Amino acid sequence: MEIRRIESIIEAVLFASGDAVSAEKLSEITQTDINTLRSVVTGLADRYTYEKRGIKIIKVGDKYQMATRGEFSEYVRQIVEPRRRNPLSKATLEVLAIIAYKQPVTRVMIEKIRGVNCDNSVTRLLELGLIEETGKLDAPGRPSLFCTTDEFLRSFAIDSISELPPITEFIIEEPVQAMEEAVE
Amino acid sequence: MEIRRIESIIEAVLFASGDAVSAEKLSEITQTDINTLRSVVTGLADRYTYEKRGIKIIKVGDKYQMATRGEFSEYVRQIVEPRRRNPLSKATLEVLAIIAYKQPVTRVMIEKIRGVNCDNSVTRLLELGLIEETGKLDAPGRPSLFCTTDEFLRSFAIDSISELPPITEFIIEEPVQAMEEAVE
Amino acid sequence: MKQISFKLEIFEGPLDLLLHLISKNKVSLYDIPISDITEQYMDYLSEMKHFDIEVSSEFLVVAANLLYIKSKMLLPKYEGEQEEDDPRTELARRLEEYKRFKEAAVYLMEREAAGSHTFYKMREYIEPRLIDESLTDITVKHLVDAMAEIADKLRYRLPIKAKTFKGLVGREIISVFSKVKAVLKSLSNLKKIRFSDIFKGVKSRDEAVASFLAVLELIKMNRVKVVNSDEGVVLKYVKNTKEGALSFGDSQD
Repeated sequence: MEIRRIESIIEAVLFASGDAVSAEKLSEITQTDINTLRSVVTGLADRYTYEKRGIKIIKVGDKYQMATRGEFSEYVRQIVEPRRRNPLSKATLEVLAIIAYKQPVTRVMIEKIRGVNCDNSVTRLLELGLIEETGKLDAPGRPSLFCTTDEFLRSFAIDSISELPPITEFIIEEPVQAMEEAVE
Repeated sequence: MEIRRIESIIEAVLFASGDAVSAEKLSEITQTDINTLRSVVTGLADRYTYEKRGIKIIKVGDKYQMATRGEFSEYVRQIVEPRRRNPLSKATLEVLAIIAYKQPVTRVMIEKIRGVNCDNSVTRLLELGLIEETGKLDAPGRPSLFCTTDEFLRSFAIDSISELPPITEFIIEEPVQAMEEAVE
Repeated sequence: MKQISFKLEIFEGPLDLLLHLISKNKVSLYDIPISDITEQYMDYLSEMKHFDIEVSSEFLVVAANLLYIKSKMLLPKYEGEQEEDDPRTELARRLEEYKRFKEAAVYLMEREAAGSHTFYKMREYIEPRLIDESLTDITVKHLVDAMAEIADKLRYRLPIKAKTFKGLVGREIISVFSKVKAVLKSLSNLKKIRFSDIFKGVKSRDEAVASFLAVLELIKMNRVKVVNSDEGVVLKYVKNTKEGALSFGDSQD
């Protein structure tokens, strides 16, 4: 069989398969001896690369697979709907609530209340500009004190922190106690 | 952007998508005006054809899709599980023809033409994804309106509905002719 | 009579049957010999019954229509009467339309064979981009709910520790610490203080409680000895046994 035709068959088979196809199988389909087959596939793959085509042929063990060239992945990603991410996960929202009601607070205070590490949430809230560092606590290690920002007020459509609805006695009492423990 | 690069992006996107991608979407992704885009895709498709590549680019309505060239189907069948399905019955093909030419249509409209209930055929066509419900007729009972799908265009190798031969071209046999055949 | 054995042909519907009869009789769609065709149509229906095939209402509707057309055509025409439309016209039009779609169905069948040679592939897995939703969907209620949830979680934490009473002094925990320092400072100077003097100059209940807590803390730390004397309850300074600075934290052990 003509080399050109073998190439086309390989192209059709690799495309339709979508998966990796063994050299053996390709050799059987094209009725070409396996060494010739391998050199044809390599030649085809080289041409794709040389021409900077959108697709490439990769070798996976003794199999060949068609794939998009990595260079174009940013374009390819545009065909799928972007995943909408809720900017505030539940954990982050909790951390934000603690900061809003108890500001200024340190990381350790927040962690005492929530019982878990809050670094990611604090980082995310800083990124979103909802909180900011307003100073250092006068305590060993001089931990940062966090407060909510004007952006926070805008996002939650309130004029000032004092407008936050009061939380019930119980809810206040417990976190305060926990915070005090945290300070020690 | 360089034509060559646009071609490669189109190649990557059509390959990864597997499905048909609209000209509009491709124009957006490549940031190319839609007319240029269309001519680039057509040029790319022509080159595939000229070079007798294993893959081709087909037009599905106003969308483009990558597919294997029909010529190589016997090879592709050796690796891909053929989408073998029971052939469509005469009745179902008739219903499909009516929907293709008269879309959007309701069940009642189809039944008027065929003089017989079409529920089974419509259900089968919906199952096969060859037709879809596209809305409701603004009439008592708000009956469903059916149209053909991209899958229909692909399965029947039709570029677009407008390329179907005009229904009036299907010649109604003259009795004289029928008589002559009978003599033979 | 010759015994005719035949397989009853199945038709897609009454129109399909009519087209079959018309083509069998080699007549034009536009000049249907209505009597003959009606007769053959009715024969077929009785054949269906004979073969125990259910005759659907659609076949009966067309049968009624054929009989109606036949009767109309039998009516004599009077001279001078306006030429009426051929009663067969509507039927012919319907048959023609149906016939065209039958042809279109054959065309589609041929196209389908062409389509079956083309293969497609599945979509690759493509990692979607992440886009942040706008913050405008989040309200103060979310904050309050989050806070309530935190309270719920706290309720199930470890039992409340003995030092919970410190909560009584509110946020001013530092004041207990500062009171400890203040009391220790006066004690190191004066060596002894009347218990009541500790509360001199105290401005709030919180401060008083803090002062009291400071005394308790110092007792616990063994830095103060409580003595009953003529002057009332007196706190006596105890020299720090350990060298080094005052360590509030150590006292918790």
